[in-house]
Amino acid sequence: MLKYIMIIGAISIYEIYMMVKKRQMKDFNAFLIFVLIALLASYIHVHDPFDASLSELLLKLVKSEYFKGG
Amino acid sequence: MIRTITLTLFVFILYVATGLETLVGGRMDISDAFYIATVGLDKEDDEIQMTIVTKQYSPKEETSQIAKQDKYFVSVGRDVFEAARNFNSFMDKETFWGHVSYILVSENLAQKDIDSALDFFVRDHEHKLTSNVLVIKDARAEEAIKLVTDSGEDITTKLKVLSKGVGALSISSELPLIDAFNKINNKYCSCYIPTLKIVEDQKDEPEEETKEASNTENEKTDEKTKRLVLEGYVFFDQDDAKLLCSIEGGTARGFNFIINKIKSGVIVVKDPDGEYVNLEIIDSKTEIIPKIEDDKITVKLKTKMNSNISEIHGEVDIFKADIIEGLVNQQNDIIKAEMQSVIGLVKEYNSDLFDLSSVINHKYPKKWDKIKDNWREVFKDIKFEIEVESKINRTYSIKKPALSREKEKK
Amino acid sequence: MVKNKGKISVRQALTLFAILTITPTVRFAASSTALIAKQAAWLVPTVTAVFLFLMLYILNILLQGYKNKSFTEMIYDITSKFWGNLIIFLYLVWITILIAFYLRFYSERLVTSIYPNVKIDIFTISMLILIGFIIRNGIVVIARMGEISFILISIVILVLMIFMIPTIKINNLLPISYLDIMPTLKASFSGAALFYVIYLFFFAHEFTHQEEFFKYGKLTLLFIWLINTVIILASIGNLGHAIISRSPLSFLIAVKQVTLLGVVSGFESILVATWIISDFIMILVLTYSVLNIIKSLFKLSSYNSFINIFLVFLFFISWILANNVFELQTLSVDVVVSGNIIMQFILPIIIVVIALIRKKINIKTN
Amino acid sequence: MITLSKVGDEMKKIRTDIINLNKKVDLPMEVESFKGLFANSHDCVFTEVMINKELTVHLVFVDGLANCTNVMDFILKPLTTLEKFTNIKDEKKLIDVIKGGSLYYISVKETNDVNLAVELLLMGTAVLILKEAKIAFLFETRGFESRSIQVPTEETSLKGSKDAFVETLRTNTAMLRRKMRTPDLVIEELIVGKVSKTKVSVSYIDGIANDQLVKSLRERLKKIETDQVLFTTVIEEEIIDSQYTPFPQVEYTEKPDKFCSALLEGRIGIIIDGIPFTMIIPTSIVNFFQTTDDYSHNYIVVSIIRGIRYLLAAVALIVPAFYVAITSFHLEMIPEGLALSVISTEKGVPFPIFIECILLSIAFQTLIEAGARIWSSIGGMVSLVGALIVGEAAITANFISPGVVVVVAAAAIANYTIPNKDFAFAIWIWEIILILLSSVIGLYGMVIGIILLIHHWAQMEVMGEPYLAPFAATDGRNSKDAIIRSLFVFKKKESLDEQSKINE
Repeated sequence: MLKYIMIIGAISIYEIYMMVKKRQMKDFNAFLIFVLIALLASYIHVHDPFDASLSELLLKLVKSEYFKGG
Repeated sequence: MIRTITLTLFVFILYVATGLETLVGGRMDISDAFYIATVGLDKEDDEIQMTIVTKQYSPKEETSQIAKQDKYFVSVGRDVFEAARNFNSFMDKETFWGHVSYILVSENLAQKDIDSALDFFVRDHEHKLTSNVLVIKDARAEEAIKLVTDSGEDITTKLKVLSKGVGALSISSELPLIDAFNKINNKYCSCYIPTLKIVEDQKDEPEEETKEASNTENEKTDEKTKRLVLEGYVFFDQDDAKLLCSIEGGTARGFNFIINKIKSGVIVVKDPDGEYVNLEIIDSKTEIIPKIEDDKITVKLKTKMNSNISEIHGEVDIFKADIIEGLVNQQNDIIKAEMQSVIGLVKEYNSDLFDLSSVINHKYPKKWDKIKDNWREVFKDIKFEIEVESKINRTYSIKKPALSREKEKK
Repeated sequence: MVKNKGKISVRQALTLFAILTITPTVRFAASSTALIAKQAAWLVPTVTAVFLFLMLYILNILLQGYKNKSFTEMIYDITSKFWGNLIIFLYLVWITILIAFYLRFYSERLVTSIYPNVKIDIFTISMLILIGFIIRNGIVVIARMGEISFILISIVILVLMIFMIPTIKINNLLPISYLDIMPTLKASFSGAALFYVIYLFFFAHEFTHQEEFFKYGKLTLLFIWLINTVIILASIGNLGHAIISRSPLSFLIAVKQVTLLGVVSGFESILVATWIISDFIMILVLTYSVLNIIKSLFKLSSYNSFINIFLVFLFFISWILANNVFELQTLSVDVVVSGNIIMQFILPIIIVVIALIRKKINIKTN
Repeated sequence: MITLSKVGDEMKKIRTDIINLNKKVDLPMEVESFKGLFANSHDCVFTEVMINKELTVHLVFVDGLANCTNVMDFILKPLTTLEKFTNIKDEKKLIDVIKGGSLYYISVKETNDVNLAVELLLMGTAVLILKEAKIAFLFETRGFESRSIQVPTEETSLKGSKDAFVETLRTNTAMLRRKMRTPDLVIEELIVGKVSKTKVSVSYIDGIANDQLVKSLRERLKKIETDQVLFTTVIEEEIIDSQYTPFPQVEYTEKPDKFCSALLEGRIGIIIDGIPFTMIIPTSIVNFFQTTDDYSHNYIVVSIIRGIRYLLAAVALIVPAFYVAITSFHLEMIPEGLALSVISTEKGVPFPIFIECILLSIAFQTLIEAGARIWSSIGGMVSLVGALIVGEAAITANFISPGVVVVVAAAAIANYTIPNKDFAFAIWIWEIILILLSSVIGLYGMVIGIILLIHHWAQMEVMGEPYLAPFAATDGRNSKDAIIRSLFVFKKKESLDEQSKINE
């Protein structure tokens, strides 16, 4: 988890620096949202809080036969 | 642009620093690989015994001594994959399965479960799907491999020669792994696999091709002359892939007639004097024609065959219309009998040996849709008709036998 | 050429679309159609092509009505702001899932086909790095790469076909009777899911020569039809529908047993190489359209700062997406196909119908 | 020289000013100025001409650049012998007489600008300085030794024309004019290089070449700030867009016929004075696979050979990497028989295959380099030693396995078939990169390398034209001559009007 946070952090610092340099600070809010989503995704990837993958959820949603096996 | 260079540099530095060994597994240098050419599978109590042989290439002269030491390896495991993996515990090279040409399955293993024996070879990504499957009759695969390898020959080359030679007699054929697997998969037709057997006495065997091939090795071992012969088929049940029966000789040729795998062959008939006339099969084509009338299926096996006169023993000039016709009739009867014996087996085991289901499917797709669920019961009632239409077309350089002139003079 | 800097012609865009369909075609066209339509599977692309042709016509109306506008702009113009946002957000989520799906599937496929002992992340990460590196050059470079890859891939598939023709067994492809009509129609459903051209519309404002869309669209459709038919013919003709429908990598198995003159084999390596290229182009193009959506959805001045973070996000999503390859395969059959149908057919048709009702566009624009 | 010591330091300063800032000097038009500027140059000849006892003029010319006989016969001789001149008492009269055409010479110019005089002096003009009037007459007496037109050395041609460009610009432009007698052939000239002041000519055909392209080229050439133009890359590096690439972006030729046919395709040619190689821009990847001989042979044969060239370039690029990939990662992809022989040859070789490949690949390049640099007197040694090392010895010593030799040698030979050698070198560099990548992760690495290469090509542009044209980004236009050479019969119809349409 720590290494993912470090990677995301490094990328965000670099991108924010580039944003400041190119004077595109109005994108900052949207960028922050994406950073948060990425952090959330990394958290889900590492800790698996739902104990299910996305496809499991989707497949259960459409009542796939994958879960109907013996 | 500068980014390309940076990236390349980055990869290069990473590469030089680490060799990426830890990241990327799976590198196997070609010189570290043990190329398996032939695999033998045996049943050993509850376990599976696997024998592997590499193909003997002609190495540089200096190293030939070393190359001959490692001939075959044997390993045991609960299933095929475990046995395959167990090789790695004692061999100095990594086993490599990508170039297996022949898979020999012993009869007792084939009897138990042929499908699970072959599954490993189909599933793994390394394997070729075109390798050939053979069943060893009345013997162990290891025995067969030992027999050939100990005599200093290469079993893979040997098997290749045998499969080529068998075409001259048409008593067996080659079967690629993927076809075998396809047939096992198909629940409407039973699978057949060519068989290999070990023969001790060579004098009874009339085949010339195999005799020549084996002569050279037999000279070395005087006491008991054993050799490999490729002959006949074994059949498996269409539902559970259990071994049903095995055929050889004429019946095997009859089967080849039905499945159109005749390449050549010998038919011996008699002239009016009772002397032998030898005919060589040139080509043959069998059409399986199903007919449905009032829900009853009749199947007509229509064979068209051509042959040449290759040898005449007697003194009669047989090149007369009526004599030729007599020969043709004899020929027809022989073929008919051979095919009939296969039909007998079909009836006996009630098993679709020659993929009749797909023929019916192609001709009557609608009907097939209805009967496919109880195909076995329908199959029981099918009537078979055999129609052979053969010709004796020509002979070679000499027409009349040498002695026929003498007879004319008298 | 000098004039149109920063823009691609409609023909280039359609070339990209053609490559986009090759990946899923090679992966699952043969097996999914063989499962339903059995030996008649090779007729499925023909049926599919009819649907696709109609769809192409509908999309053409939309594209001609809005010159030099991206799909997001069209949606905003046609629907209200709220609904527009919703639809675009749906597309955003869907395409993101699609990219993650393809990213994961591509790595899994490599691992199952030729790299059994390699850690799967390597393929995912290296692909993402490559994409992050190349996508900055913009659509012009992507389109050019697409054109070259298109030539390469077409040549490879053509050559493989030539090698496979001798081993095709006609028996495996027959019989065809009226019993096959329903299964064929059913199977064409999954084939129609390959119509990715709508995702390319998100950068439609970067197209030139839009009036040629229908003309080149027909050619592309012809190509897709041909590739699909030929791949299914070769796979089923060689191995029979029973094996093909069971194999997760149907075309690979079919290619694997090709030997030339009984000596040269191992053509699957060439196929795998083209896979990687076509997968790469696919992920690249879809990522580009997602970035465009993000740009217009959040009203950004540039999406450049979002490339890296989005790719990192993609990496996690591709891992969250599925636990194993079996889930992925089921997902592909059960969810992705129908999701694609909704996103590629139903939604665009609804949008076009609304546009026609509100007289934003009319049919005779071209 | 007295004048020298007087103005020495000052002159030196002026000289550096001229070089660094391209400044105009502000010197009076008198012989001392020239003497100061050319103080240490012994090839600059200062002659004092005494016309009669009252009247002395100075004649300055550079020995070797100016034709001495012309100077003697047409300037010195009349001045000193003709009565017209010997009778003149003052300089005013002399000017009138010279202006009146008494010194009959084709091009006579009168000036009081030292800068102009110096400039022309260095091009072979003789300068006649009149002391009191501070005026100079410039006589065009250019005439220096130059190489005669010879057979091309680098681009051999079987049926094409056998003349090649030489170092002299004027001879070269004359050759162009001789081949294309149309007023549409424009030959513009610019002077580039602060010190060398080299003439660079830009030629194109008006109406076929893209005007924008010509304009932007002209601007780029004008912007060049350099001291000298003694080498082509000085110009090349200024006019290309992507600097960081091993691939050539300018096509060089020493054959006027190739040059002219390029002009007819709407491209622009650059001739530099003093360099017998001319440049053609813009180029795309196709140009490096074509030779002039293509147009003097049967079109079917040529089309096939061209196709083979592309194939061979691909072989040169990919085959060693592919070999490394399949022998260390994907053993199942090697045909069985080949695998066995590879194993038997690999026995006892200590290195991994990819190191063998790289070593050998570098060795081949070494041979080429050695062959190019070695003195011609011992040139035979390279092939001898090379054959020994790369051939028998390395294999018998178990340094390198024969299989690798076969693969790398095949790639090398395939590489040599690429007509453009710069392109061939670049391909070789990428070959090494691909080998490295595929040694890391096999086929996947190789494909990543290929993707990077395609990307590299895709983002390259020469003067705004895509490098991959006509395979990409041209919408299929102009692609008729890419691989298949069509008949001239078909080509002629479209050539002029179609070309101009395409380039619009």
